[in-house]
Amino acid sequence: MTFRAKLIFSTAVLALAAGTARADDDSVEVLHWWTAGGEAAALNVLKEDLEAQGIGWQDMPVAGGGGAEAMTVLRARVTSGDAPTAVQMLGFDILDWANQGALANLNDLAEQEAWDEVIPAAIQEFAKVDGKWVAAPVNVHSTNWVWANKSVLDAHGIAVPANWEELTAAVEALSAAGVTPIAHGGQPWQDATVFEAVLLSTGGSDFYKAAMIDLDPEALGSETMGEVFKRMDFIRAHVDENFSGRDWNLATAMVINGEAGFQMMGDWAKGEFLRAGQVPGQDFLCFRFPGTADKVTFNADQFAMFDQGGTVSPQQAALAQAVLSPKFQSAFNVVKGSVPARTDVSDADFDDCAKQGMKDVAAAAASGDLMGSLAHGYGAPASVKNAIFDVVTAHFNGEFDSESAVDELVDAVAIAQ
Amino acid sequence: MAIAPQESAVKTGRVTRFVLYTVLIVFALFYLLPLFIMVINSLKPLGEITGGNMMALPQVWTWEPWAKAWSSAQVGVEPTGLKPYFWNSIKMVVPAVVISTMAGALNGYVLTKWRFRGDTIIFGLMLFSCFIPFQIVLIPMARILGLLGLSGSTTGLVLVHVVYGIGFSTLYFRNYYAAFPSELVRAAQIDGAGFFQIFWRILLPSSGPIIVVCVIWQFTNIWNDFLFGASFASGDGAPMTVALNNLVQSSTGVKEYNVHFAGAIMAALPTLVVYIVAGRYFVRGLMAGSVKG
Amino acid sequence: MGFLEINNATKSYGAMEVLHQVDIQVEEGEFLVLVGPSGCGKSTLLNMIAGLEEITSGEISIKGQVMNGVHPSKRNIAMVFQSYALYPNMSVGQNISFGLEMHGVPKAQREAAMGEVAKLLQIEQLLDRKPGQLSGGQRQRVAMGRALVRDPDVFLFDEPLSNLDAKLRVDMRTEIKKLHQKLGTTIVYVTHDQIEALTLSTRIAVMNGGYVQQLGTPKEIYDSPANLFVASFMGSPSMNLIPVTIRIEGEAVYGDTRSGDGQPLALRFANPSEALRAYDGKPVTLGVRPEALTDPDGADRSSNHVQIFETMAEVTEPAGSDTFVGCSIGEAACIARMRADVEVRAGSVARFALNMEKAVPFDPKSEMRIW
Amino acid sequence: MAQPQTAPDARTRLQTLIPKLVLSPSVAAMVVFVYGFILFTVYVSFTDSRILPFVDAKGARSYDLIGLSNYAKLFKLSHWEIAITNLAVFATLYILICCAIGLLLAIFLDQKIRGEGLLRPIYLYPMALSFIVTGTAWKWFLDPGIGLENTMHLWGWTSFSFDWIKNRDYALYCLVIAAVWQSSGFVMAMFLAGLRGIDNEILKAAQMDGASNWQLYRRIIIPQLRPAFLSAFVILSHLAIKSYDLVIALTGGGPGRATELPATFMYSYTFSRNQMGIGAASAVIMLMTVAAIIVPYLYAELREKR
Repeated sequence: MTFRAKLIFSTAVLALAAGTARADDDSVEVLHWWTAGGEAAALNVLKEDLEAQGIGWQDMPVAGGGGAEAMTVLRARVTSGDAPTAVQMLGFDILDWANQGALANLNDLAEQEAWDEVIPAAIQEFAKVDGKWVAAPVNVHSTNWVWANKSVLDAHGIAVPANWEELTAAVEALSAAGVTPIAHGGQPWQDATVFEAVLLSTGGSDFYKAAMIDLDPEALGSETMGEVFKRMDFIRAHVDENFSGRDWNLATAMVINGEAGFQMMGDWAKGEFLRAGQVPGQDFLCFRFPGTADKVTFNADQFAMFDQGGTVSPQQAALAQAVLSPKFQSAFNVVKGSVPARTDVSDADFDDCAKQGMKDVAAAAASGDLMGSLAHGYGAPASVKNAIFDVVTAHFNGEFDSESAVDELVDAVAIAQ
Repeated sequence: MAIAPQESAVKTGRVTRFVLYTVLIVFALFYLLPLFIMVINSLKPLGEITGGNMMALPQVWTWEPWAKAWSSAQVGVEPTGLKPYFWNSIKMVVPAVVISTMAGALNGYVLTKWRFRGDTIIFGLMLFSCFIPFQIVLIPMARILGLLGLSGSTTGLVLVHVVYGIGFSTLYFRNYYAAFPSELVRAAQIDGAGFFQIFWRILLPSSGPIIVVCVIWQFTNIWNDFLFGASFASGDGAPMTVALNNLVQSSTGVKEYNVHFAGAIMAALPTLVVYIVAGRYFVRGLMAGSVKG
Repeated sequence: MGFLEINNATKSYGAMEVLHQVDIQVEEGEFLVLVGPSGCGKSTLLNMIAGLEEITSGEISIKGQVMNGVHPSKRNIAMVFQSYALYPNMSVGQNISFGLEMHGVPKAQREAAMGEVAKLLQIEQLLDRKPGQLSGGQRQRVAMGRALVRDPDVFLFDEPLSNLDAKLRVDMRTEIKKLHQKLGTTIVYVTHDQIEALTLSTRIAVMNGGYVQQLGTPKEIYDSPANLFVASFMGSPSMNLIPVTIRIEGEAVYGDTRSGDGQPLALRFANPSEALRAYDGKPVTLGVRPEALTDPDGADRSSNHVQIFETMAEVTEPAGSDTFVGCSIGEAACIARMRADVEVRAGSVARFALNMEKAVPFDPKSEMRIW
Repeated sequence: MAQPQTAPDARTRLQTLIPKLVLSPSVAAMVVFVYGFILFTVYVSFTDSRILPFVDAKGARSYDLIGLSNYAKLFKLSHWEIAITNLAVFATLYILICCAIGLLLAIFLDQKIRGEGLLRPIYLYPMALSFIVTGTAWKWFLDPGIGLENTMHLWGWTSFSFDWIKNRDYALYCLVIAAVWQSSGFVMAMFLAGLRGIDNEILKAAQMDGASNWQLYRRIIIPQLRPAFLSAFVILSHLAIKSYDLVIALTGGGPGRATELPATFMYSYTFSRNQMGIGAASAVIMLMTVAAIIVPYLYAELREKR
């Protein structure tokens, strides 16, 4: 009897204790998927900044699937009528949620802080919906980078390739020398990251915009697209046999260890090199994918601000303001490997690769060559994006040849729209 | 209902026994392999992992990954380790297991000892509920939790686990109580015991084996749940699995595999302990309950 | 007015009626046995008295109180179950006092009552054991103790001896009988064993197919069964049923048949009733208990209606105290109960004595006794 | 004479009411949280819901009923076809192999094995672990670059090759291996319970009849395990249909989409691709499949037990 009584009692206590912990009003709740050591530490800068203003930070990290898991959680939270204050979000997800009427209007703050002038127009397209600021951009990642092991390249007398032909020559040279030329991780988003770089290199900015952003069936079904898939065949032929399912950082490790020559990956790969104690320019090289020198496909992390009952709460405003403060933009991006979303941040604290990146982004923004990355949700809506992933990945894994890949691509995009 | 092998009627020769033991041991190694990989790699420095053989024993043994995973690994913005989330899981699992087990026991009691028209249909419907894929309940469940004001709370999470745990716990107890002599219930009725007195005083004290099975089952399922935990808990109320996922699944960042493995074992430890400690009762409970039915 | 009255009690499950308008009055101190084959409704009736099953229509009352719808624990009854239904998790002592505890009897009183009962049943040394550690007979005693301690108006027994081995069963039977004589309580006892019924009861209700076939004292039931079912169910070996044809010769009424050898056999009825006379020329089934069919030396000397005939002894079964001899009369295989030392060999002709005073005529169509 | 028929007293009435009262919260929960949600999903599958079902965040109506066109779209998707085919192959192999291994181990363990107490938890423990925990270890083990193949090469067996997980045609079998690893011990426990429940006298009788060990098992013992087989079948098939963590942890659906299963398909369309209507349609098809397997079993089981 006593045992049972204890059982009931402790259950009741636990159930009651469970009921408490809810966000209080003086805090912001932030849903994000930055959980790895470096980036989470970087985010802590933001947290401390807010705490200095007396605003609490309710952390809600949900990692997995490049934010896919977080988006699921977000849906559950919004459905339950308990949306977080701010949510890390990419590209079309922001537009979708804005169209659902779920996001707050930050225009007053944006005006006061003159966001219109300091944020590149291409990014504004995803932070401003119907003339209303709904999200605070944190950073700009460029996805069309190539990372190379300098000593491997030097050993085989290979210079940084400037175009596709030079790249193929370099790759074939490495291949002949028995070195894996390209380190790659066979996950759909990685396949697509390479694909869009190849596409941009092959067809140029206008073709990229037509195919990946406007989803023009003509562009999608063009001969150029056939050529893109042929080039993907070439890359597929020069990755090692175990690429399938590999995490990107393991591929990076192959370059670091000199097992492979190149990796085509966004600027976050830099962190791996730095962590391994390597120095840009000395141990490893970073350069734009051959043929995309003055162009940038970007992926920008933003904090979408969820509507809190019709108004922007002071805490929310403070968060948005802090995100876009030059101090945070610099501090965060130095750690993260990306470049600030603001174009007016000093590059003093950044390394060479990042300095190059900042210049590139600014130049591309000016010339109209700053384009959303399809692989990271800045090209097309999620349904289309994933449909393209399906085709690219299926082709890369040999499910069909490059000609049928073109047809499949046109069909898949049509169905998904 | 002894669990010990019967005075076996099947006689085996020496060669047969050799084959028998060989097969059993080979399978044991197969089952142990993933755990082995996790354990040895959690005790290596990271450098040994990226450079070496996954199956090799550590050259330098280190507890540091364990310490780090427990108390200082970066799970959210703060380097809290898995420690706080471990308690979150406990706070969620204990009430959920107790409530769903009790509810299952009461349901099983009603469905076998207080039968009424349509009880079989109700049981069938409950049983079918075990088979609903959890992904489809996410959105409507979120709505209901919102309406109840329970979203983002551990109470809400407990509710969800109880709701989807009742089907299995009812199944276990119903099958067990079906074999429980109804005359005892009648005797107790004549003795003047009421519905709950009969349950507490007569049935429950004899339900040991099936309680063990049910608790093992519920504990494992609820402890291991990720989907509900991620969707319905608040950030700092998240259960262990969500924290582990945050630790392991960082999308862009450095992967500390030894810490990941240490964290994974930690997350698995309570369920492992439950299985090993209560495992011997498990077969007995299965015998009494679900299999023979 | 009876102590326990069952008036027109009927039980149905859905459209199926399993107990048809049962009417039984039990006086205080009576030992009523409900006997019948399995499925006859006897346990259902007992459960209805206990309140474990609802009464579909009709009424059951105890001490003048209508019990329909009254909770089992409020009827002041106690019940001993076939499986004893001892609570496995409680000690013997707890088992016995559980009912008192449930009725809010203070602890000291409970202990006292328990001690008394334990003494009565000689189970004092078992009080701290668990039921699992007891033998069958001990469990039986504990189950009875649990019933006794309540000091109920009516005891209900549901086949309490059927799980015991043969010897123990006989011992416990005697003990139950003694207990009844000592305490004088009212008992309703269900069994499928007709010997238990005959030995224990003050009255028996023979049941079959949901009907009470006959209600009466053991002697009534045994000597003049109301119908063929009761005749064949009660008694072991069961009553011999001999087809005969009625022939009337003046005052005398004969039942004509043939012995196993084909010799005509005219059995003269001892006290033929008017009803029987109406069967002139018609077939009738004659019921004869094995002990009324015996060897001439063993026949009842007080009877004036013993008929002696010869026929083939087909089989002999020495049973210690008696020897059973199989023979044929008419088409019927019959059993005769002879003295143990009778000299009859299977396969040879033997002499049989039939006491017609104990013969009972039945209508073969309605199966009812012809009075 | 007895008084006229009375109504049941309060206690009796309460006693008949209490069981239903006790059961009712569970029944209510089940009606809302299971069957209500199923109806909800069916309804969503008839709409063009994309990011959220029916309503936007403000509660306004934002969908159209589009009849069966989600189902039409679904069955046009090669992706879905792959997922369904994969499930058929996966479930068949998984259930067969689990039952075979489970039975084998149970029979072996039932031979008065020394150390049974040690072996049994070893066989059982994988069921205690989710693939969130063991996923990485499995991924490593199966990866030819760092896993089994590499280890064999390091140990000198250089011709050894085990690269199924990288191969479109074989990756599915890797899922089967890991899934079997997880549940076959549990199946073993169920069979062992069944074996221990068989009356020993029957076995002795069969031996008197001259049955060999093999015959004993094939003709006498295994047929008596029928209830255990049925329970195993139901539990395994429901695990197979719900398999989600497994795929995500081991292959993420790859290489290409060679290991997509309906559960991953549904999740991806509902939550990642913002095509909730199609996701719901696939969920409905999944539920119907589950029902097709479970309902006849339930019907037979519950009828028998009446």
